Amino acid sequence: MSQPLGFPLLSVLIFLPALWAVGVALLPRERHDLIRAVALLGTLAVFGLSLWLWFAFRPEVPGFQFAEQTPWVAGLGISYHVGVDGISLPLVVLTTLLTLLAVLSSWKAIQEEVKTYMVLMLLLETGMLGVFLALDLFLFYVFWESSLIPMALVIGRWGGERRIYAAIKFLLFTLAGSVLMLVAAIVLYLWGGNTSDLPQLLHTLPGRLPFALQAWLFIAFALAFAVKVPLFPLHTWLPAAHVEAPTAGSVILAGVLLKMGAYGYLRFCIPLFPDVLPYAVPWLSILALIGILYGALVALAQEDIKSLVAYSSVAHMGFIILGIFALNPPAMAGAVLQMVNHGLSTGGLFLLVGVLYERLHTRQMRDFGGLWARVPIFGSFFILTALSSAGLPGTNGFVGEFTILLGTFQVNTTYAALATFGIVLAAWYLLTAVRRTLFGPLALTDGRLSDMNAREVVVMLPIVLLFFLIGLFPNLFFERINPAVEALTSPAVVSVTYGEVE
Amino acid sequence: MLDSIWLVIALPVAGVLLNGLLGRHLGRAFVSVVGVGVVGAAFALGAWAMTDLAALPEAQRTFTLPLWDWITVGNLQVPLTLRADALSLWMVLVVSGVGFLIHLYSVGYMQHEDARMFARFFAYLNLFVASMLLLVLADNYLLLYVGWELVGACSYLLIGFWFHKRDEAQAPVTLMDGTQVTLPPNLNPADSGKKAFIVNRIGDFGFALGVFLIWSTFGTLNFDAVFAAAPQAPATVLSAITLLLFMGAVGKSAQLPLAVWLPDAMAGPTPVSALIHAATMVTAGVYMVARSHVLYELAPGSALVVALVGGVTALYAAAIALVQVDLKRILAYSTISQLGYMFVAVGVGAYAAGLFHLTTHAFFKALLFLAAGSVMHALHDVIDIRRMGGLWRKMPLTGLTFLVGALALAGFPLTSGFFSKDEILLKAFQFSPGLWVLGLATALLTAFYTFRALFVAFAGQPRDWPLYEKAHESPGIMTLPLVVLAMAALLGGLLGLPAVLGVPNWTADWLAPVFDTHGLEAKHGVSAATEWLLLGVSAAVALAGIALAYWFYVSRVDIPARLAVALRPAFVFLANKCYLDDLYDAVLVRSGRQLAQLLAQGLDKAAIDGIIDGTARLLARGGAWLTQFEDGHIPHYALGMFVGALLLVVYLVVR
Amino acid sequence: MSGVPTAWFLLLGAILFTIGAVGVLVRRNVLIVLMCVELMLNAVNLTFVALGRELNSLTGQVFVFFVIVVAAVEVAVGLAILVELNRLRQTADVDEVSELKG
Amino acid sequence: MVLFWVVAAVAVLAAGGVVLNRNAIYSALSLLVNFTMLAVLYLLLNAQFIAMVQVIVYAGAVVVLFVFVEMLLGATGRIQVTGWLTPRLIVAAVAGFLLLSTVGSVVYESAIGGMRGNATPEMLAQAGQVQVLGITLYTDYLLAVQLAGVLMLVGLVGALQLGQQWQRGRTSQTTKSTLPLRSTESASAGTSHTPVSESGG
Repeated sequence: MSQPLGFPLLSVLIFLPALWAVGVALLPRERHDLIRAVALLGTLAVFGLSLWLWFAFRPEVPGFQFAEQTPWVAGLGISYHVGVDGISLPLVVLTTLLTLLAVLSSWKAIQEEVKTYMVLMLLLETGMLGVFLALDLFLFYVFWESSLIPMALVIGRWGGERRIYAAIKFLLFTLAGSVLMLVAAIVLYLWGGNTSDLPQLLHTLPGRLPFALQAWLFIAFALAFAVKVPLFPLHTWLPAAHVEAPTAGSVILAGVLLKMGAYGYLRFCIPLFPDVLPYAVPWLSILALIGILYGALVALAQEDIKSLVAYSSVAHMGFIILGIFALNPPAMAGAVLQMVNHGLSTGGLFLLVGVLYERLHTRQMRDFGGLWARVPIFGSFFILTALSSAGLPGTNGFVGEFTILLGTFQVNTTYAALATFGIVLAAWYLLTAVRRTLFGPLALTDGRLSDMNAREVVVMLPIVLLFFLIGLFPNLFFERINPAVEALTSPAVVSVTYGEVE
Repeated sequence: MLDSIWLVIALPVAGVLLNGLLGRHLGRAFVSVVGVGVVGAAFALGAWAMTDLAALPEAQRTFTLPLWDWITVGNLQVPLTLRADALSLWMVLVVSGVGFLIHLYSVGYMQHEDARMFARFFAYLNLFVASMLLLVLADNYLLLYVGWELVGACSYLLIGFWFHKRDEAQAPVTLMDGTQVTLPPNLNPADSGKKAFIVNRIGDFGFALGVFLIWSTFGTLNFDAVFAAAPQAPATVLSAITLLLFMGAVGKSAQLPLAVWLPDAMAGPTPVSALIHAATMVTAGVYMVARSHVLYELAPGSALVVALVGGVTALYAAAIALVQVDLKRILAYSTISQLGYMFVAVGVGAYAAGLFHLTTHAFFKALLFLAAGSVMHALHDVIDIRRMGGLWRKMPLTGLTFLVGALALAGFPLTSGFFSKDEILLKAFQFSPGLWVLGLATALLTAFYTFRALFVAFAGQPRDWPLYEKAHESPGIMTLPLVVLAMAALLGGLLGLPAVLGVPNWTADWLAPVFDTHGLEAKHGVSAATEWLLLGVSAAVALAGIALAYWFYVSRVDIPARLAVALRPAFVFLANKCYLDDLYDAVLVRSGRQLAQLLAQGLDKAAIDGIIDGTARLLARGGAWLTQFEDGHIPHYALGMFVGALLLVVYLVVR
Repeated sequence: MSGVPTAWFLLLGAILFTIGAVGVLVRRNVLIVLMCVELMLNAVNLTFVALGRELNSLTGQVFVFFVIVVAAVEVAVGLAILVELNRLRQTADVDEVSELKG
Repeated sequence: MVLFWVVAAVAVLAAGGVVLNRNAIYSALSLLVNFTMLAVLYLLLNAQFIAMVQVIVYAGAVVVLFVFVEMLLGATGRIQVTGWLTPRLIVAAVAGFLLLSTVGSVVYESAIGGMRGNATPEMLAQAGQVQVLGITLYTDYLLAVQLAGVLMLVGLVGALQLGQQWQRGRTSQTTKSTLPLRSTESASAGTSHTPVSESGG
């Protein structure tokens, strides 16, 4: 089932933003509103395309759909190979949606070098979509790296006071990880019979790689992804980057870039190195658990609300990793869904913090307090988003966390119990944030504080609607995710890793 | 009608959407009509459904309505299915009935709020009713958990409704010897809501694990399927499941050791205290245990734990209520105490008795709270009973209804509370006389503190004249629910008259298909004489408590003050709520925050980030150190080249 | 005449090269440094020619030819730089010049 | 044989003289001696053409250039002696010794060899040394010869360019005082001449 539309949908999806970026680059520099409008139109078009992909995707068909393959570096057996399955599909839609919202949210926040900014956002979108759709190791690597640079530039140019520090830290962390990945990719390429094509590798590799080599390759890949996720203790770039990045940057960073790490585990680590899993899973699970509890506790101690949300990301991503490495369908499908959920709820939180920052020019929670009386619309959105993030039933967060924990409970009761305790802590720090921001006596002495305007409401509305859509009808997602996840959790792998599970 | 049972939930949800999104533009009248109307309609639909169900033969009185497949992942399949059986419809009626009256009352009580807050309040209340109805109509544990968490969230939002308020200090008590006993301040609404949610989450932690364990044991979360498979499950697993589920109930129903959140929850508006923190939400734990009775019957150890926790909590809360001066807090501790009773009931296997007490408690406790709210309304939110007195004359209807509620709570003979409490005591006696003594002691204290509050607030002379002058009876929309509830509190006993009277016990009969309790009486039955004796004893205890309160607070007002001096340590201990809050604050909250600070500052910033930034700095410094070799002196470069070339030559030769 | 073993020539070349190299390293007068560079180049030339003879190959001499070209150019440019340095700094001391760094 | 020893000894002594003489003029003269000795050695090695080029280019042109520059500047001798046993000297001496011993050991073991060619002395004698060399240069190494020519041209232009600057500096020296050593000003002064020199070149 390749190209049922007779039209390279995925390639168009991936490269439309880049082409659009070229178009934006040709616009006159000082026509800010025109640039914004054109960029918005571009992201809207890409989002439309991704929705088309969503509905054209056939859940009942296993494997990759809409695959396209043409030789790229033919002499080396590297091809341009893209395809979409139930794991990447939700992430693609998430990416296009969040980019759209990010562009819309930076309408007023970005006033300098608007053109460069929009061009970078569009290029970033191409990179991110490419990561999720690439089926060739080197293609994946190219997109992986190319998504890194625009992000670092966005942080470094439009960020807060310590933006340069944050951007460099972000860049170095990720680069250090991805260099390892490149080396591992080359080794895989050589051992896999001079091919970097993922489906082909999955065919040829089993039984070929000696165990020790598998272990090293796994470590290399896992480190690259662990930096991106980020797993404890490789997470310290995240708060720095999040705090300093402009709002849209934080949204994309938390919403999409972190998912690239988790996606990498699903796409590469698990299928390529099944023999290593029994040894690696406990380590990764424990790191994920530490992330959950540690991230939550550290979030509790933050004064800067963006920092708090950043550490909450560490905790939430811990759930996702835990779910992935429970290696059973509920947990893994829950993890994939939770990636979307986290993108929405944490993205939403960052957007809301951005709303506040644009008005008050502070992120310190001690400067807030009692705001709900002044900005009721903001307050309602904030509470709703915080509760979604805390996993309130009826919203998306609950479904993801529940399935992850239930699946984890199947394989390891202790992990599940500790992670469940993380939910208690999540309630603690999120409600503390709500308490200190919205509740209590009004701390503001300045008289001017306007509620969210129509544009900001439009930005938040799709997110909130998705909270409930996913919360009430998660099967819309699960029916697409399930087949892909079930292919990854073949009983053989699981029983080797966890022993016989009844 | 049963096919449309989903409307019972959908209607309040519609109310939420309407009031929440558009309410502030629609005007008070509209908001009130929608907010109250949807709950009333839900009650009507529930009643209709109940008649439909009653028309069916007993064995078929379980109706399930699958709505849609909610979560389907791998072998996990959770359909969104509603279940209407005798138990859930009973609860639907209690929730929507009492809820309807409280909604009505709120129209008057919240009148002084601005339009936005007014609409928001009704949106929250409707959301709560919808969540609570979902909780009781759930057909599987996950859906039950969903409702369970949602009511917690509503509770959080409603407790913190007046989010801008600060902590309120309580005036210290001056004893006869001139010394003062400081009372802990009343926590502000925002923090109270947060506390309630988090403490509940701790309970839910256990509940969630229980749900996971159920699924991994039985492979399903559906009630019937679980109960059918339960007898084959190992006893230890069942004990674990039931204890974990009970942990959730302990949180939700404010039992020891998680009882600390409910008194603080009184920071919310009074209708909220009446609806959520007295009549309905807090009883969810009792409902859950009753719903899972099959599991608890198979795990007698857990059932015993339930009964013991209930009994101890009942006594603990009643003791604290003795010395409280905040009217709502007295009622809050009384709620905890009565919930303890209910757990004793379900713990000893008297599920119908527990549900019966749940129902009568919903009536009279809602009544008491609403009456207290009426007092607050009249006194401009003054809640300290030491500033009241003589209110009887100013607000007779409120006083009368409060009296009815107090009589029911105290277990005055022939009121609803008398019959339901007696039923529990009887079952407790059958189970173990020790438990019965515990219950009886609690009953004595209950009668005493209830009438202490009544006498201090309504009888005697005013203590605060300016305040007294301002007091007035509440408007009709508030007193009407009071009267209705007072009738229910008086006559609710008719629903479950004791077997010894030879009349049918409607509650037990109606719930029998669910609890499968036919013939249980015969098995454990006590002689009629014993039962009469027990009835007499509990009536005597109630009367004794009331009389004692009258003696202390009407005829010899100096006695309590003297007692406080004589038993000063005990007084201080109880006035400080047994220091449970302080204990948690010191052991959990503060050390948790300190740990968080330590991790954030010490580990995260200093250690981890320090190592990483340190590595970076080391590299930078290394680079800087290396640049000194590039000093611009050509001979140095030449030397370097020469040595390098030489090393290469040596390498090539030696190799 | 051709009885002198190639090894001696090689050894001589090595000695001359070493003297030149040490001179480059220790002398501070740019002029002398340049002369020492010439010494080194010449030592290498000698080696080339000697080995060319040993191996019956003209390549050695061809190489020497090119080395001489390079040496001539080097001297010309080097001395021009020296002159310019002397104009700017009034010195011919290599230790006085340390601008060649980032 | 004797000739070789004598010539070699003189060459080494002259090389030492280049390095050790304090006065650059003497060094240049020592260099001349060294070059001449090498020319003799080339003759010994049956490389007459190279010997001639050695005399013409090195002894003739290069040494003259050195002497000329020394005379032109005249002041290069005034370098303060800061002590002779500098760390640099020690390192250089050790390195030199190492180099020598390494190369010596290689030579001693006759480890140096290679592909033998066909330019036997007999063949050279028959065809003519210079002719063979010329043919080789202009056939096999034609490109290299061309490149060498270009290199020389570039060197010529470069040297000329630098020399021109010197002349302009001389004329402006009356207005511009002596430039301070190692100051930023000197660097900027140096670069400030660049645009002018480009137009001049």
